[in-house]
Amino acid sequence: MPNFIMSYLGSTVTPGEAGNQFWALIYVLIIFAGVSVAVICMNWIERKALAHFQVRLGPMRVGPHGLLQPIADALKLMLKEDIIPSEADQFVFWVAPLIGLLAAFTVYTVIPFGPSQAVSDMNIGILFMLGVSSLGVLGIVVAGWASNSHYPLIGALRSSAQMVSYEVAMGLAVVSAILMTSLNASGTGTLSMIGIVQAQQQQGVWFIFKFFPLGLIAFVIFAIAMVAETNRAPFDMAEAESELTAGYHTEYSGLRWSLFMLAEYAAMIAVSSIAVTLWLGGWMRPFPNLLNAPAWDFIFSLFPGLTFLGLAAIAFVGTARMPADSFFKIQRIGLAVFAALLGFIALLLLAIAVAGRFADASVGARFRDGIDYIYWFVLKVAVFMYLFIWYRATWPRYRFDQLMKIGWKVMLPISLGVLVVTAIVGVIVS
Amino acid sequence: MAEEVKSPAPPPPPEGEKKPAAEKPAPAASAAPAKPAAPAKPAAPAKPAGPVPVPWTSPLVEKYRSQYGSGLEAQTYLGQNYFTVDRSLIPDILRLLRDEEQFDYCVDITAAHYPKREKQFDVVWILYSFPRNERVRVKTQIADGASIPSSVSIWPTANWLEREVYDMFGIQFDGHPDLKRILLPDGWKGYPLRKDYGILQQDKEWVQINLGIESGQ
Amino acid sequence: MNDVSNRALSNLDLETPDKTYLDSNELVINMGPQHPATHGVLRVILKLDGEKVLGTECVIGYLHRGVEKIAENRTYTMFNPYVDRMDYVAAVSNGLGYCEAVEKLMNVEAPPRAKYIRVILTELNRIASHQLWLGTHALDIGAMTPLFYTFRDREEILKIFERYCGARLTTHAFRIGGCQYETYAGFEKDVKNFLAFFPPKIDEYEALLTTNRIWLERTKNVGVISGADCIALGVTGPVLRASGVQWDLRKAQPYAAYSEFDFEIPIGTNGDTYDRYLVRMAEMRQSLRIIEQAVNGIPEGPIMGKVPKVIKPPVGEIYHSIEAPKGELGYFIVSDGSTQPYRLRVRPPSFVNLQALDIMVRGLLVADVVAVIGTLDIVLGEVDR
Amino acid sequence: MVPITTLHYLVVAAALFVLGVIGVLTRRNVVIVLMSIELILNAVNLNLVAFSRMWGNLHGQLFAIFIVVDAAAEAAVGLGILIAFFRNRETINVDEIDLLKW
Amino acid sequence: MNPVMNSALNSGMAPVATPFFFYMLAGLAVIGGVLVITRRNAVHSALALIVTLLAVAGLYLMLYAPFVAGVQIIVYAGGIMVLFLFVIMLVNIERSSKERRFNRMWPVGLAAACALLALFVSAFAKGKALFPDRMMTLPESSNTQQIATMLYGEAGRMGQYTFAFEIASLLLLVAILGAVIMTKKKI
Repeated sequence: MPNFIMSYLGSTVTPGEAGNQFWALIYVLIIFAGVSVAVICMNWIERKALAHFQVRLGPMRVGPHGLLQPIADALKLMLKEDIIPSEADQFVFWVAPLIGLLAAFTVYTVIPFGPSQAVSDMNIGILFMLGVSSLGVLGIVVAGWASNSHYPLIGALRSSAQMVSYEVAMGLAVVSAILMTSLNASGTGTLSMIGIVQAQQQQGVWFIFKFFPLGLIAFVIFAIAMVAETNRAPFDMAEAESELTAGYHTEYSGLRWSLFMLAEYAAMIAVSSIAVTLWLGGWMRPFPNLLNAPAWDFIFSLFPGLTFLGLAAIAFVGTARMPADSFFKIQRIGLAVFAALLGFIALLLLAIAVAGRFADASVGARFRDGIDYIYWFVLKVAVFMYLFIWYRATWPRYRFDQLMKIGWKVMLPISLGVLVVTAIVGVIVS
Repeated sequence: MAEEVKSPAPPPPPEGEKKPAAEKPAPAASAAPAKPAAPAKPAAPAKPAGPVPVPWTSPLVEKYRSQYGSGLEAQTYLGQNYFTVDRSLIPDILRLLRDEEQFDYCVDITAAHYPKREKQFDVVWILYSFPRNERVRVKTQIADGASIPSSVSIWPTANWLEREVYDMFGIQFDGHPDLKRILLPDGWKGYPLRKDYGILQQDKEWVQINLGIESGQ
Repeated sequence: MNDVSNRALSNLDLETPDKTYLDSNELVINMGPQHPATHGVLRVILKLDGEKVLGTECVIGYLHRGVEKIAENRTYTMFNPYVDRMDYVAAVSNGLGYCEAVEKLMNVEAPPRAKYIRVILTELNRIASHQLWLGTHALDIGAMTPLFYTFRDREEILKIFERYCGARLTTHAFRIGGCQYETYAGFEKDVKNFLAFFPPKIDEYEALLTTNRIWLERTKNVGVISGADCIALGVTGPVLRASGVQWDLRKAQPYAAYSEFDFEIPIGTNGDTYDRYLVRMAEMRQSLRIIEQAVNGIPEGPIMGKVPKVIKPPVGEIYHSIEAPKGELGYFIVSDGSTQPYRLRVRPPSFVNLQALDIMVRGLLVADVVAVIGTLDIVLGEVDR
Repeated sequence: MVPITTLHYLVVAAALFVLGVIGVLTRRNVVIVLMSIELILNAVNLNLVAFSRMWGNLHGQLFAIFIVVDAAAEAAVGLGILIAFFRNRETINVDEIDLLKW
Repeated sequence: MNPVMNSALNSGMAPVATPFFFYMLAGLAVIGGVLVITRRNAVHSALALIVTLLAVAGLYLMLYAPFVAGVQIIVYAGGIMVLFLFVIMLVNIERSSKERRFNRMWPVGLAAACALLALFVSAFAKGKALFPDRMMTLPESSNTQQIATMLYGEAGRMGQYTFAFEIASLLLLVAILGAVIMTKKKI
């Protein structure tokens, strides 16, 4: 049995591909836990960032600077009464959030955090991703219908129409990115996500910068479509508080409602990680080909450690500035412990980076690379997350018909145009 | 026809003796009140009468007086001109004011209840003319239960204003597109702004039926 | 005359969709009275064809406290605080309207210093009211951030009110005949600080919204109403001015000390939600100009006119109106010589402006109904009295 | 465990096909009838892909894609007719749809 | 397409998981099918149909047709079923769910279906010998790649199905126009 476990460690292929169900299961659990933690952090970051946008402090009461607020929210939601409207359709009402969650999380099986760090490298990666993300619509549609009242019904109709129309634009933008993968020597593109990142590595350019305006336009189309796909920021017609009170999840409460929130945040992270994989060179560190001298490798490998060091420093400054009276004593200790933890992780990462630098071919090097891949990938996704919050703070909401007009009359033609022009330029170049 | 009414006869409750307003000459246009303000009541002791409505003379008034004769008086009180018009003239004089005299903005329609008078209600239109930057009031007196032609066709703003007057006083407006209560619940009985409607009075029955409580107090 | 009057304004007189196609999804939706976007307890019954609004009917009266009945049982001075509770957002201007009406009835003039103080406080209140309008209106359309900016700056004004008369919202700042309190020691300094503090803040709001693509998309050509319709429907205030009618009571029939200040009346061109937004933003700047001139030129002297202890105005009736932030706020007082008004009628701008909602919203979408209610800037305390 | 041969897939496809036919013949609600047709088309697709797997070429799979395209078109038009009809006659059970022109 | 799976299959002994997955997916598909035609409520049968579609997509994956599985999920489950749910909700036909589900002629329908089933069974029984016992090996390069070459042709040469593909797009255009014209209230 042990060799069944260890056998995979050496291989450079994703567990799914290597037919190693055990490691695939471990990867799935890691990703599921990782995404849930990310969702919890995202919840905290969103509330704090939004607050600071709006000249207020955000949650400060639960834990130092509200750090325990997400946990408090999770507990509150679990303890809250889970009301099911009387004439609602019991089964469908129960199944709707699960469909949404299923759709949001199955996309992660295909997302590569590293050349071999993905659950499985399906050769139809992108197709699978598009398919599963379209299932998300069903969850919302059915939820709206099951609540059996006017407002959720309208909310469900609206959000399904919105997601279907932006899915088309999103799909076409993705196709133009895939087209770029086939511009390598062998001329055969690939649908697999890892393949796409490797194509970007071989061509030495992130697809956002390839054929300068085209990659960027396709990226912008995808960025807009992904905001609409997850019902966020300017496109949050479905749960437009001022008209439809809360859209499709009006009748949900307690844990069931939190499943919807979990699904929404997970979908946000999933969609932005796809954008990162397709256009921003997935797990690659910036300028992989230009500055590939070992010295540069070392410098870039220090980044994870330095970021955690920075976070630890901020936390320490936080403890210092905390007011002195007794009420804050516990919070001060808590923050200090948190800062120490961050500092420890920072040192650990720096040690690995240094070890990796000097003992090149050893396991340490591969371990350091793994950390670097994940770090750069998560950093890029974090940038997207910040964008989501930024949109929400500044933009008012689109009206539903304007939203559809943009979806069909603006996004679709442009993404078709980009696809055709990319193809032409691709033929000319190769 | 309508007897000459100098000013709304003060209600019979013990008419307070005239509080001597500040010794300010009525700023009204005409210096000395044309008709001596011989209050029907015994002259107040030494304190001089406060400002009193004086007849308002202007070409506009002359034109209408010639046209409608006795059915119309024009007075001015503290610089604010107003017509007291007979109920029969109501729709056409308002239309005339709007079309010819450009009083295109009906500021307000309201009413007042004088239980002792034979014609209990005073209905008041406050009009304003944008081109002439001038305000005028048109008053008419109608008996309880009498109805009055609606002026919604003249100024659309009258729709809700008349609904409120109906809601508060029970005055019927003929020709109003949708005359029903606006502020009080539809099934409410009684018209609150009438003098005979007590301050604490409530439509107990409605409260019990709809709110399920014994009484609002 | 104008097209509005010949179209009988009966509620829900909808042009019924042609019967050939039975509309499968014609909904009648209740918006309110508990609804986040109706600025209080207003219930709007919307008849929808899919998303398009066919017609609306406003059901009001949930906040009716019978102010006019109470007035008949209170003396003139006792009734003064009630007036603040009507348009609780612009309490100071309600008080100004009422006190000036009674002063006119009693043929008394407030001393110049009181007039100046009144103008300063009313204009500050106008700014505060417009700030609250901007915050809630932007929130209804989806922009969350302006709400916090506007409320943070509104605090400064409320601090001045609190220092002057002890209350932030229902201020009861004026008395019949003048002002109750002399200005506190740092009054001029506070107002001058505010005059310096506020202009960059307005630029912040405008930076956030005026050129914001989605804001333009959501407000341009939404809830259009023509000048003629406004006049016919009795709509006044920023809504009327945004439709191009240059009319402001402070200029047309100056009261208090307005005749001594120079300021412009901002007007819009095509009477849509965006123009009303621009007009109100410009009005805030004009109010700053007025306050500046008033603070610099405030005369010395008494703050209370010669008004007897017990106010018994002579028999008679007068109508006096002022330019409240929402429009023309009028008081029609009939006095029978006693200490209590025989009949006190309040002409509330929000009540009459709300009547125009049906015209402005017809043919728009549900999301626009929310935007139009926001742009009408109605306060239910004043609508229901 | 006997290895899975093409025959297994054919049996499953046949089962789906029969279920679809039952749905079409016995149900009164037009939407359910349309869904049963989708079932039938799925059964056909499964057959095609099974044979394509058996013969080792891709023609079957390609044809399956064409059938999916056709199913999409058919569903769109079918539902279009349903809406038009429902809006007009307020009923969608199959027995009452007996007029060619209304 | 990964080499490991393929080589194991050639030796006729698929990895132990396959029969289990096959029976699970097949069972899911058939149960879903039964639910589709028996549920009283249209949305329930729509959900059941979605389950069937996903099960059949799983079967395609086992038949080494990942592209068809992807298309099936996107077009069928993601597109057509959303259309069905949309129509069911838009037209809110819940009123009719009170009426009888099956029409009066249901015994005849059932009898006809059973006859058809009998026909299938007999055909399979007779034709059992025709099927080669071993699955052929599928070509090496990735499935999507080949489908593309067959559809669009390669290096300038027209593929076998390019012409058919254009006609299919024409068919879709006609369908779109038809649907729009049918459902628009006032053109």
